Amino acid sequence: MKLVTAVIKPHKWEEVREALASAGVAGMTVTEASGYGQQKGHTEVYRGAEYDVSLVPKIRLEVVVDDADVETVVGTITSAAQTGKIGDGKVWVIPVDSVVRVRTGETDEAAV
Amino acid sequence: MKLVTAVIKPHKWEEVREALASAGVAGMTVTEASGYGQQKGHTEVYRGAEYDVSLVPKIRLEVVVDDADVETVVGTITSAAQTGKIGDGKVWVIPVDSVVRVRTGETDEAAV
Amino acid sequence: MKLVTAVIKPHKWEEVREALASAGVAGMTVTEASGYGQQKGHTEVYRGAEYDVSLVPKIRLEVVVDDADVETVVGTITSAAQTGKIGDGKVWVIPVDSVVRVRTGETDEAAV
Amino acid sequence: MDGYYAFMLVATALVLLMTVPALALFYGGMSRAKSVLNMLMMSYVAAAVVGLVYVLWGWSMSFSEDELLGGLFSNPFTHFGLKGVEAGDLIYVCFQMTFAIITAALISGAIADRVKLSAWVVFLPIWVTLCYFPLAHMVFGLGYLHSIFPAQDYAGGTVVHINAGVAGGVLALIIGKRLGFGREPMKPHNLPLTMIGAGLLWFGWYGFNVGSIVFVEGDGGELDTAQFLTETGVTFLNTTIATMAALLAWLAVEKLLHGKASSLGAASGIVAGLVAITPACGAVEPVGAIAIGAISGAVCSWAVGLKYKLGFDDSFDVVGVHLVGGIIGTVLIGLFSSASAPGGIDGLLYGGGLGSLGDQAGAAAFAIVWTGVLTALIAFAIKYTIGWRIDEEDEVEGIDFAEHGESAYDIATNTGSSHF
Amino acid sequence: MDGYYAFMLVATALVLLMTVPALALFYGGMSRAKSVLNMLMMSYVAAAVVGLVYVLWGWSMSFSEDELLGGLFSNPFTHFGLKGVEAGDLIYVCFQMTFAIITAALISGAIADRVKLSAWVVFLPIWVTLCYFPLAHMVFGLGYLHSIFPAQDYAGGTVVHINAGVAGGVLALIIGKRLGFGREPMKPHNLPLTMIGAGLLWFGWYGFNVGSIVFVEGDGGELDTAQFLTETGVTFLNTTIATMAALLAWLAVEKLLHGKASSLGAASGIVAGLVAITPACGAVEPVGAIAIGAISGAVCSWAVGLKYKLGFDDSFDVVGVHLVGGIIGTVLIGLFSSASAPGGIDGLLYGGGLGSLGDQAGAAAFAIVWTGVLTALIAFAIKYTIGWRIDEEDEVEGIDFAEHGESAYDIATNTGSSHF
Amino acid sequence: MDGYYAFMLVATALVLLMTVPALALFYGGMSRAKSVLNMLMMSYVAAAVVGLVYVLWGWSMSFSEDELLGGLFSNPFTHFGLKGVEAGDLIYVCFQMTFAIITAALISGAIADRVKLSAWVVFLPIWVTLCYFPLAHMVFGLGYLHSIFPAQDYAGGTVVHINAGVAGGVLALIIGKRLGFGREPMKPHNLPLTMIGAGLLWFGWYGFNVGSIVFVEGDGGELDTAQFLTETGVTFLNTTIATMAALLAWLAVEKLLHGKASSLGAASGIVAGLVAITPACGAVEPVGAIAIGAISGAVCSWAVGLKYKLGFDDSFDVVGVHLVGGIIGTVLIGLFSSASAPGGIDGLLYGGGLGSLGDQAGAAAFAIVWTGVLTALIAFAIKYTIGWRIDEEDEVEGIDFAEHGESAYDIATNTGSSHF
Ligand SMILES: Nc1ncnc2c1ncn2[C@@H]1O[C@H](COP(=O)(O)OP(=O)(O)O)[C@@H](O)[C@H]1O
Ligand SMILES: Nc1ncnc2c1ncn2[C@@H]1O[C@H](COP(=O)(O)OP(=O)(O)O)[C@@H](O)[C@H]1O
Ligand SMILES: Nc1ncnc2c1ncn2[C@@H]1O[C@H](COP(=O)(O)OP(=O)(O)O)[C@@H](O)[C@H]1O
Repeated sequence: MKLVTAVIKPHKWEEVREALASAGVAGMTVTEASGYGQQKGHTEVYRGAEYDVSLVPKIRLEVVVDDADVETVVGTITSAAQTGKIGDGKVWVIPVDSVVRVRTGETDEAAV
Repeated sequence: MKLVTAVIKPHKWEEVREALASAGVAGMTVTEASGYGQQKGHTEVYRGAEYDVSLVPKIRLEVVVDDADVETVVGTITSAAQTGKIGDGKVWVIPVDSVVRVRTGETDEAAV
Repeated sequence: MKLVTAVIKPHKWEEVREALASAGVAGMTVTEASGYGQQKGHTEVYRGAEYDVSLVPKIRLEVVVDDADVETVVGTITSAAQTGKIGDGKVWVIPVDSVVRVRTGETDEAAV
Repeated sequence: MDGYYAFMLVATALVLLMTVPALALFYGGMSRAKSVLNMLMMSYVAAAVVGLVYVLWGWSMSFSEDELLGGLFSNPFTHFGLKGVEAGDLIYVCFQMTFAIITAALISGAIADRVKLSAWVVFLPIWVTLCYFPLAHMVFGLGYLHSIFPAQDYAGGTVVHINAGVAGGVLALIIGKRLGFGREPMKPHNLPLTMIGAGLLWFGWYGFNVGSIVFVEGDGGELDTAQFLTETGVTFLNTTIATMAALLAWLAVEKLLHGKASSLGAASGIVAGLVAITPACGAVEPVGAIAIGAISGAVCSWAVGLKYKLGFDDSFDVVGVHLVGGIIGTVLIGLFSSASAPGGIDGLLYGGGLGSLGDQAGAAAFAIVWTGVLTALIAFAIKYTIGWRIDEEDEVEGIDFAEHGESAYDIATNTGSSHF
Repeated sequence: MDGYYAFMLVATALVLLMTVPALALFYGGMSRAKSVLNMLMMSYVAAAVVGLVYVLWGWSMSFSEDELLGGLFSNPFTHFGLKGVEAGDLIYVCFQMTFAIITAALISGAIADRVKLSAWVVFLPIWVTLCYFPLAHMVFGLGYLHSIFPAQDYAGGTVVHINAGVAGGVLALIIGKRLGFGREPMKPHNLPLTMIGAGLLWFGWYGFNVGSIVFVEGDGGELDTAQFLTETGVTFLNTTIATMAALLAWLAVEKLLHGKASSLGAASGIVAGLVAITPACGAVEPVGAIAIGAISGAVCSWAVGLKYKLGFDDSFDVVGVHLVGGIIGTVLIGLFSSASAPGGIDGLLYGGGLGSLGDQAGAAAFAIVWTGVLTALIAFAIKYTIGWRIDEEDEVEGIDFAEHGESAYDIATNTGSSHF
Repeated sequence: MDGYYAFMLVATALVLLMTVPALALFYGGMSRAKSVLNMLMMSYVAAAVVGLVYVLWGWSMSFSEDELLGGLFSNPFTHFGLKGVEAGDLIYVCFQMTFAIITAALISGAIADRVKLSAWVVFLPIWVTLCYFPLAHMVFGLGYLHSIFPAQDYAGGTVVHINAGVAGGVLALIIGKRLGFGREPMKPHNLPLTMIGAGLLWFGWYGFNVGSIVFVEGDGGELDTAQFLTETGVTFLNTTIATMAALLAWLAVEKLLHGKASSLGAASGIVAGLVAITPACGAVEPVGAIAIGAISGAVCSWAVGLKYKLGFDDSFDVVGVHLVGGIIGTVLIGLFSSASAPGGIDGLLYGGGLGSLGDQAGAAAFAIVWTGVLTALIAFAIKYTIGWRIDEEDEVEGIDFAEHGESAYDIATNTGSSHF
């Protein structure tokens, strides 16, 4: 089992979700995140004080997948999230020892 | 060391926290997350426009544990978070190379 | 490749960001999190009802780095985030199989 | 006297503002994020339903000249739909309407997060018909209750606050607790909203209390003008300083009992003070106003903790604030009332003996029993027919989705999908 | 009559409150979190720009005695900068100014999230000059339109609501949709804000409608006092009950069509009712007010869904609520108007024949055409010169950063960096 | 004149609304999420403490007929607890009370996020006694200051704004900066809250300015009525257009200096305009009102940046807005005052010479020195006894927990645990 984590632009979330669903991914966990990187933030001004906001909003997805599906999933996310502009995000893959479905106690392949 | 990540229903958080405490887990990190899976979301209607909200609120826990404790911790979370209904969540385990306690610089077993 | 995850005190974020930038880390992903541990929370009182809030606000960073940089990065974070008081947080390192930069499709070292 | 009339136009709008949006916000901020919209809706819908009922038969039942059953209420059909009411009197109809509205809306705070909108819509017209209009007639319309206990109630201690407080308590008991009550945290989700609500309630309350002037001479001339100036000055001042004293007293008790003075305490103190001074604002001197405010703030601050001990879920303390504060204000008139105040007679502390105290207590007791019994009947009737509560799962997920198909906030990144 | 005058001071402040902050909040809550500040700013800036223009030439163009072009408008220079206006009349200037302000501000709801502040600032003075001041003259100032269609418009069904509704629709068409409209979710980000806005709009509307009294005798004495009492009583009551009926009707239709009654529906119903009763509040009996409110609530509830079918992005339904509601109120006067109401003549249902209906429909049609054509001209002129829209990327990132350099909320932990 | 009296009832409630909740919200939105409740509390508690003190000795010290020390103030015991005040005058007591309240509450904006509630509660009665009541007596009560510099101050440029501005600045200096000031980001956490506050402040300010009418004849008859109509018309209009001009001027300067016109700028501009026109609203013609508003908006927009250069932490710019705006308004009267305005004499630009300018500047300087010195004494006394500041760690964690045991928002999923 692998854990695919992807950080993408928020307005791409819907497309990624649909692409993953088409690719047969039935579940994932999503968190709101902020990204720091080459993509510039912006400047806010409040009564003469300028603030550089270096963080930009991102969506962070986690999908636990069978080893066999890793490439499809990474590929699907990458192409659905791509705009070609700086800040499109990253996808990384981590080995997973085991997975449990809380409801049933099923493990590993049966759990995702 | 292992990292146990659990995605659970929000109203089960308190029970899981207590169960983990009883099991001797002294620390964890919690984030608010949204889950996508078999559990249906709901439909919102605003002035004639219907929105399918496919994401449901979840609590995401991370606990770094000694290898020896993995099973207890996973088991404790699983049984405390279980309602038997769809959407109870997932628990997955990831290998950890090293851990540091920021305050003291202690590492690994001493750090959690 | 490794994934360094750090949980730190919110008001240390700015210092950690600067220290990492000086150490050559160009990107990271940040989420707001709540920590549970030795650091005591506080008690809130609403019309006679007392609530123990056991969670304290934390910032959670994820940085994907080359194997070679792991020690520097962990060290940089640890020293920048340290106040010496309980609750300074944890840093853990996880092995990463692969990374992709969504914009270009570049992988691994080239992607971070 | 067109100045008085101009003031009544504003006062009426102010009392409506107390419900929409002030009370709604006060309660809404105390609810959880997943049920704030339902809480707001209970006030907004109460305004609409009770308002229309008032025009149909509420005014007639409260104030028509045709008394029924020895003065328990008046004939609802005499001025049905306001027929026969003169245009120049419509503002008094509207003013009284807003009192009925806020009384009904106040009840909703006791049964937050768990009640079907349909049950609330059914409850409202029945409750105002059986509990509000009769009490309004008996107290403001000088009906039966006034004839047995000629108590003083300037702006509605019995009719509004005791009435709503009892009804809220009875409903909370019969409808039952929120799931997880006493176990899960149910803390206010947005205290600034509650503070806005408390501020606007205070503002609107000047319409409520000061607008409740009733003229003795009614000559439309010089005497009325004199009364307008002196009486409104007193009620305005008393309303103001009682509220201030209550705010500070609530905070002081909180500090003592829990070590901290909270903003929710300040907001609650404001309301506790306003509630207690409502019946008394025309009957007491400044020192009496401060005393009544301070006592109400202190006692209510302690009383809101009781529900945990008694184990019933009066969610936002309609009993602890409106019933307790209403009784305090109503009964303390018997002590602090002074003949030197425009609407007062001498109470116990001013040498007037126990007479006034007895009348005040009697009227309060009557209101409690009347509304207690009738509200219980209505509540059971609804419980065993259409039912009060939403599904358990809906309650856990949040009543806002379940009943209204909405979520209150979408402040962080937006991740829903849409189709039209 | 200094009571009447006192009321006008309050009424004027109330109508200003309707724009700043009520309307701003009503719209702001419906916008997305990344564009709420821009939405608020459109109202606040409209208040400032239109207010100053009104003092310069707006009052003169609307109400100076020196009519031009057969009564299309008055001479803007006669009272330029209010020269020659008596101090005792300044409150009427201010009162009318607040009407111009809210009309302009209403338009902003149709073009949320996408318009440059500079374009809005250029648009405002041109639009009020070409569309608002002439219509105000022709209707309130009894100019040309009144001479061909002597319609009844108590407080601004044509001048305010139809006017703003048409302008909003035209701008939405010419400026184009928000990026992602109909595909991305664009749900309200903060419904309690919208509910506060709706509540304060209702409160302020009593200034709007009840303050619109015009005296027949104008003798400053007894007859005026009598008129003040009776007429304001009727308009106050009608405003109140029409709004209540509209709220319930909107919810009923929603429940029918979508299965749920929403809080946004309640807020919208309030506005739909207030819009429709605006022209009619002095012309109908209570039953007419309830009917007009209920019809407006029901029809607008359905009409707001049309934009998705017609494929234009009137973001917060200025057409669906203000144009539709404005037409309903204006035209139904032809049916429900009654000579027994202070400002009414008998309409169709009261045996008055089709005359009134024709006048009402004619006036509505005239206003639609007048403003439709002129707004289109202004909109195209701006489109092809300075341009209306912000950059696409700015729109995705959020107009609040792009145009104002701000973000509305920083409620969770603060992670920005700063330098001064 | 009962119309005037009716207006005063409303005006008084409006000025109270300016503090609770308007100013509280205006400041609260600018604070950080972890300290918004404390910010709100400082206003709410100020209302209660100052209000009660006012009834006890404030009114007497400001306005009793028994002057002390050559007119520095009046005897606090003459009307202690309002003894001997006629019921018909109580509304003027309440009206003046609300001025004392808002002046004290204004100060809190300079010392946000770091002050113990207990220190604030101790500071309030001492400060109003030493700084507010004497200045109110010397200016409004025509005491000593008026005898040396007979300046014009219609509604409180010196007494309210300069007074609060100086006190805020002095406290900010003596109490010291917030931890992390100038390094950590301290941006507003909820700008819509600030916008609501600004909108309600504008609304309430009509009570403040227009209610400040003082009758020359005082005959209670025709002459007074005439004055009521003309004077309130002028002050209402001037208040309105100065505010509009200030809003636009603030935005223009912002756009010039920082490239963007912000919503916080609009909110701030509103307040800057209202502050400056406060002393001048009865003394100038429309063109003067627009000029004073525009100058105040522009200068304050620039002045709020100074604190970073001067390195002191006047958190929400009580100096930059109230002191600067108050001085601008007070001194510019010397230029723009016109005998054609109801309360005006000819200023420099109207051929009145330098006399008025000198009086205005003299009065401003006197107020600055008086309050500057006395506030410093009080501040040091508190600093070296009970101390002003909360623990450093509490300040980092957030004063809301530390002082009030609360957190403002719980909008996302609720994860606290509870016991009762
Ligand atoms: N080393 C890293 N570790 C974790 N997340 C990263 C890293 N570098 C970038 N990111 C995430 O990817 C996002 C996009 O990165 P950025 O450098 O802005 O653009 P791009 O990926 O197109 O080169 C960042 O906002 C951040 O969330
Ligand atoms: N493949 C996955 N990877 C990561 N998280 C998942 C995955 N599948 C499900 N989840 C998480 O688990 C939650 C519960 O899953 P769901 O399919 O709804 O019910 P169940 O686990 O009971 O079958 C989801 O809301 C999501 O947060
Ligand atoms: N076993 C753990 N797994 C994951 N996160 C942990 C663990 N223990 C502690 N943490 C995180 O580290 C933070 C600091 O831990 P705490 O025990 O309070 O202090 P310290 O690390 O200084 O001993 C916690 O708030 C939590 O977010």
